[in-house]
Amino acid sequence: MATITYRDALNQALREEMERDPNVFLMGEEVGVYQGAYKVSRGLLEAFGEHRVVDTPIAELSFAGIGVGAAMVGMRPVIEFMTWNFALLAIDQVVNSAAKMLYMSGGQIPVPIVFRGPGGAALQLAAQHSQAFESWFAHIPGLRVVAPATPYDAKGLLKSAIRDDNPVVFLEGEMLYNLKGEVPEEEYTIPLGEADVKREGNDVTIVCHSKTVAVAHKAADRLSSQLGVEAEIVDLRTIRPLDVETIVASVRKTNRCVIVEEGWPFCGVGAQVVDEIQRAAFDDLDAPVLRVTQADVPMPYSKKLERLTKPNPDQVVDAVKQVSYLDGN
Amino acid sequence: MATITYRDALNQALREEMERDPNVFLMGEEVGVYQGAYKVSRGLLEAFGEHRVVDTPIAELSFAGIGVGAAMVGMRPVIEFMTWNFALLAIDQVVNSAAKMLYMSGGQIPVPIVFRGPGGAALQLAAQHSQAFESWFAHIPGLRVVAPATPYDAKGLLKSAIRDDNPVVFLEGEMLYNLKGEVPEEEYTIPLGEADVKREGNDVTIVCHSKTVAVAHKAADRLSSQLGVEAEIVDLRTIRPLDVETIVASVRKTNRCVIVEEGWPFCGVGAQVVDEIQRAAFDDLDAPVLRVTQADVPMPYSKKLERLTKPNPDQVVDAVKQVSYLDGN
Amino acid sequence: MTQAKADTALDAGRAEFYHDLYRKMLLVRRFEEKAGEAYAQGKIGGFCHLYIGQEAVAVGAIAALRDDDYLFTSYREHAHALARGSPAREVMAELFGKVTGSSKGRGGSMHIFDAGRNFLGGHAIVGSHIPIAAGAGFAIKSRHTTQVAVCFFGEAAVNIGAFHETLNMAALWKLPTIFICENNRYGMGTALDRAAAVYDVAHHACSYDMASETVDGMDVLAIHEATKRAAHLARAEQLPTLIEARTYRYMGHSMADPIHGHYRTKEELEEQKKLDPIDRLERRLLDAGLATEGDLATVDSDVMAEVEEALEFAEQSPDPAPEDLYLNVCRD
Amino acid sequence: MTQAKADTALDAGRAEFYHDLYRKMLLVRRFEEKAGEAYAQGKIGGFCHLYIGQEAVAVGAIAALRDDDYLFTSYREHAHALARGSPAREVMAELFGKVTGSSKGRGGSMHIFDAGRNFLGGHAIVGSHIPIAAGAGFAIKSRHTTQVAVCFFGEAAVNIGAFHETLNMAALWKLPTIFICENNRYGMGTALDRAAAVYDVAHHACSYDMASETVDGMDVLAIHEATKRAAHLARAEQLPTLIEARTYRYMGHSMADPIHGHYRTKEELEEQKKLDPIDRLERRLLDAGLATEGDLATVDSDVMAEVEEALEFAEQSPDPAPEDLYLNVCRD
Ligand SMILES: Cc1ncc(C[n+]2csc(CCOP(=O)(O)OP(=O)(O)O)c2C)c(N)n1
Ligand SMILES: Cc1ncc(C[n+]2csc(CCOP(=O)(O)OP(=O)(O)O)c2C)c(N)n1
Ligand SMILES: [Mg+2]
Ligand SMILES: [Mg+2]
Repeated sequence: MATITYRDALNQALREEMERDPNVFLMGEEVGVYQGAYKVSRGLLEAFGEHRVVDTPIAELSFAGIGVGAAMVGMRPVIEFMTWNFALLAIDQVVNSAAKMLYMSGGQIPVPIVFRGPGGAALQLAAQHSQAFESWFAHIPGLRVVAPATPYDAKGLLKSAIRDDNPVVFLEGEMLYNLKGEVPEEEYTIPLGEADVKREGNDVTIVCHSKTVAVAHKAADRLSSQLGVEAEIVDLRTIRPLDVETIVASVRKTNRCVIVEEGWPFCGVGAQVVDEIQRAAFDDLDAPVLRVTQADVPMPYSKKLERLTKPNPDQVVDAVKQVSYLDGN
Repeated sequence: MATITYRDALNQALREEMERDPNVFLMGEEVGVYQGAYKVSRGLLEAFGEHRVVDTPIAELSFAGIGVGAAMVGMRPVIEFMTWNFALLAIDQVVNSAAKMLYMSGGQIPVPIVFRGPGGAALQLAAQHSQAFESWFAHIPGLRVVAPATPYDAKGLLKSAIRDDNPVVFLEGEMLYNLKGEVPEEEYTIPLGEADVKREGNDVTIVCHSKTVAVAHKAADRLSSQLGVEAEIVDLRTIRPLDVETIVASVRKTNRCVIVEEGWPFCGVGAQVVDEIQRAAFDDLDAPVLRVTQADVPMPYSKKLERLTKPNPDQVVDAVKQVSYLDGN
Repeated sequence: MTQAKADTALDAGRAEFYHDLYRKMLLVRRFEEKAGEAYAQGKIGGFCHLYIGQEAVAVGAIAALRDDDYLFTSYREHAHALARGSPAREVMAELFGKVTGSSKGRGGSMHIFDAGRNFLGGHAIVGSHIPIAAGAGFAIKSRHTTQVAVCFFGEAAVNIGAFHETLNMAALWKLPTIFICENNRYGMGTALDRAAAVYDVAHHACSYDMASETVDGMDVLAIHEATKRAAHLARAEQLPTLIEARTYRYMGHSMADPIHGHYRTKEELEEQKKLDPIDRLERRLLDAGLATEGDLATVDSDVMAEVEEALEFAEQSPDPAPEDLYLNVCRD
Repeated sequence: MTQAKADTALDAGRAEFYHDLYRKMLLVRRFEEKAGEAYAQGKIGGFCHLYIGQEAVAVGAIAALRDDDYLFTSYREHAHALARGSPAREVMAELFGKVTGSSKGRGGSMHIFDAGRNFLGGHAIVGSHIPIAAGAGFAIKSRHTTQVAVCFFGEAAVNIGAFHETLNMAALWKLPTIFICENNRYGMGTALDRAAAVYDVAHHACSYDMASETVDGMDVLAIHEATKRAAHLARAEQLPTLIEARTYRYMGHSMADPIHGHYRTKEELEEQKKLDPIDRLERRLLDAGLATEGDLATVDSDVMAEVEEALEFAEQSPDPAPEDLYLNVCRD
């Protein structure tokens, strides 16, 4: 196994899928000459040429639409949004065109497209550049929504996303690109729709995805060493379709659950997870399910304030204590 | 009290607020000469002239942006989206501009704007024209989200929305425009952020809003007459900020809850309501909270299929039976 | 304004071709008339936008294309599907929401798809299919075929951003795509000059250094020729074209709307009907001695029979099965 | 391409005015240099887009406006705030994320607001502020004042739909709005001609029948005159104007980017620096005898002192209080 970054894992996935299938192409702002705003596409222009690694004008709505049209006639576009914040301009094509085409054509026209790019807050990019939209996309039937936390998952899931016949919203973590992890030399894919138990434990379930997997790990380490509480970490990996089975199986075992996510609380992914758990495991729960989320504010620029908005291990530890009745609460 | 339609109640609210404050204007497609695609603005062009009732080109993104800019310098625009389906094109202005301006300007620049129009499915308008987006907007800090169910609420809430200093997403029910109800002759407003107990009962709480309030009423009548179960109906009216207090107080009393909403299930408004209830009233709940939602599919055109997707009283009755352990489940 | 120009003389050697255009325009006219009736009877639901008055555009343009060229349209698309050869019965059954319809009853009037005939919808968000069509143009270019992607849209769609973003990319990347603006002078109740700062739609091409033409949209042969030129440019040089076809709709915006509304006068409508594209070809055929009144009456009764059969088929067809509600949300 | 034209002669009666332009451009230059240093030291975070090379545009244009005219800019806006008169200390404190900053530390480099000076941001979604500015134009028109709304944006924003949608409405409704495209030839790493089918940005005005001008963006007086003309047209006749100012940025797209990248050469950069707007005005002032070397050196030391003071102020200022995190999400 090689140890590579999340960025390079994505790059490998793109490269391998482009080699494998001439219908795959990458399109977006700065993906070519500039080598990608976050360098995910480094070297691809040189390898595949400007007809398969396509620099676009700033026109999110229409290059997303061009992707949809190309997919309708059998190509497999990968549309890069420089960040998902800008994808709001293109959301009509994602939701009204891509997600509905198969259904409203009576099954005639699949749209095998991947919309990908970084989401969530990075460092001090302020309100318009620091948003995590997973719950929005997961709301929409017809889409698949994926948000990997590790290089291994990033590569395996992106390859599956590109091969999937449905539109996939693939949310990368802007702060994860430099994260390193082991990735096998040999080819592999990871099926969409399967959560991954990243750490086993019997005392509490921590549900998380993307960047918050690391938060969960830190909290779990602390819980274990300081309190002897062994947390089970369930990384959703795919948010739609949600792997309810794995989540519920874990909660049935631990009887307690805390959900950590980067998005805002109201109607976030965690709200849906709560809903699933309380319906499927009502009698197994020893405490309400608690959530740790981004603070419910537009992201402030100030570093100090920004830090206060982001889910952190302390909050997770506190929530676990609460569901475990380990403190005064 | 006069009995008027929901449409006319909205029309009165617009007319009164435009008379009251010269900064209020209405802008959107077909609001003027055509008298409104759904005739909500009937007569307003004649009353206020084309500078205050402004027909726009089909350019949702930019007329929403024009509204934001006008609001930034002190006007009080009411932007009509012909339907919220088309508003996806404008969502960048709603989310990235309107919702964040006050915060990111350090409190300097409020954006007193109302974005309004019909949402949800009407009759056989198919996948691209039948969407309910309340959970999306409710996810966003900086917005207020309102969805009235009756003429009385529609008028009182729209007047408050126009006077509010924050951006308000005002979701009307396309199928509610012809609904009649009593509206006082004298002026009144209804504060944003307050749910309304539309029916009192001790046995189960039904949480609903907009079109599903009528569904809840039908279910409650049946539950009462057929099973002697008295449901309390909580109409959210405002979805953000959510009136958690009223919901929880009801559930504390009834110990059971069913949520009905028109949107898709995943990360819907109901998911958040579940989350709030189980956290605040965990020990009061005698059963899991159940949800009745739109079927998780893009809306089919076929009348028969469409009917299957929409939340109906039977489903609510079934869910109430389930949470009341009144059947085999 | 739409004006009749002096008609060019017909070419006697192409009588069959003219007859075909005539038959297709009449099929569309009769189909739409019947659809209007069925809507009034409550047999068709939702929004239903009829094409009466505009027949020359879809029929003339599509006749200039190859079967493997991709077509994309707005929600006013029954005509384009018929012109491309979708059986009237399948289109009608779709309007009835039946499982035998083009989109198996899932799409309805605004979402006709016939993938086997490269008819790729039926899009109801104004302007959304403009980039989508360019995407098919992009695919064509990637695959080095000589196909063309063609996009039909209304003049009101020109005011939406997607039109401009797409024209820029189509011109910049030389995508073999033809943009046909069906300028019927109104977007719902808004006259062109109340929504656009510039009257000439074709004029926008200059901002993108794109070929363009303005053509009399009531003259099926003029549209046909313009589309042929554009298709040639696309196939030979991969260059896009913007065609503005000046046409007119006789009915309301959709079946839910009155025919005149506040936004146009009855007189204007009557004036425009004098330019009727079907009458006009009829006159030319008769004048040139390429058809007799009897020939044309036969065409009419033929297409009427076809439309009646389509109605019958639509009526008799079954609804989609309830258990198939979740079919095709995603592909496994 | 940006080219030096023969400079017009200076008017001796306006020496003070020229000095003011000079001082402002230099203030911007020194401010940006210091901001760059502070960024490198980690004192400024996030994205930070410097304006070095483009000073003539903001300074020349804003000097032609009234204080009650509304200004809207992209994220590359420190200069515009300074040119409008925001104290350097407040702008710098904002970059440092301090509560004494223009936006109380909530906005940062990309979101400077100074409502008291009608400086309305600081918008980071490309093109989003174009309709917003037109909205201020709409409000001005509604209120029958003689103000003007002015929008500054980059040439890459011209490819986004909002630009076109807005220009159409601004022209159609005659909104007193000036659209100033700062064409610095690159949007991040993409050269104009790799993103736009047509090179001349001002050319787009013809699609909307709008007044337009292309102006040498390295000549502060040229920009000033063009803006004056546009402001006059807006005040007198409520007509919008599109101004294309051809300029150049010396630094990378943001502080996170290399100065040259793969997308332009060092030679091109050096060549462009010969057209430096500050040097150019300096030369003209000296040549005309309207300033001595000594005068100009004094200006430089004055603005340096101002920038140093601003830095000091920013450093010393407190962070926003943690308990104020939820302040101003909504207004009660
Ligand atoms: C983005 C969007 N906005 C608004 C609508 C509602 N709408 C449907 S058709 C139409 C008018 C379109 O006019 P035009 O493009 O000229 O086409 P025509 O109907 O005349 O064929 C409008 C406003 C829509 N479907 N999509
Ligand atoms: C809608 C959107 N897409 C992409 C970006 C990322 N981005 C920020 S600046 C920029 C380039 C803009 O170039 P230009 O408009 O020429 O302005 P300049 O930076 O040269 O001043 C890009 C692509 C963005 N902020 N918003
Ligand atoms: Mg039209
Ligand atoms: Mg630029």
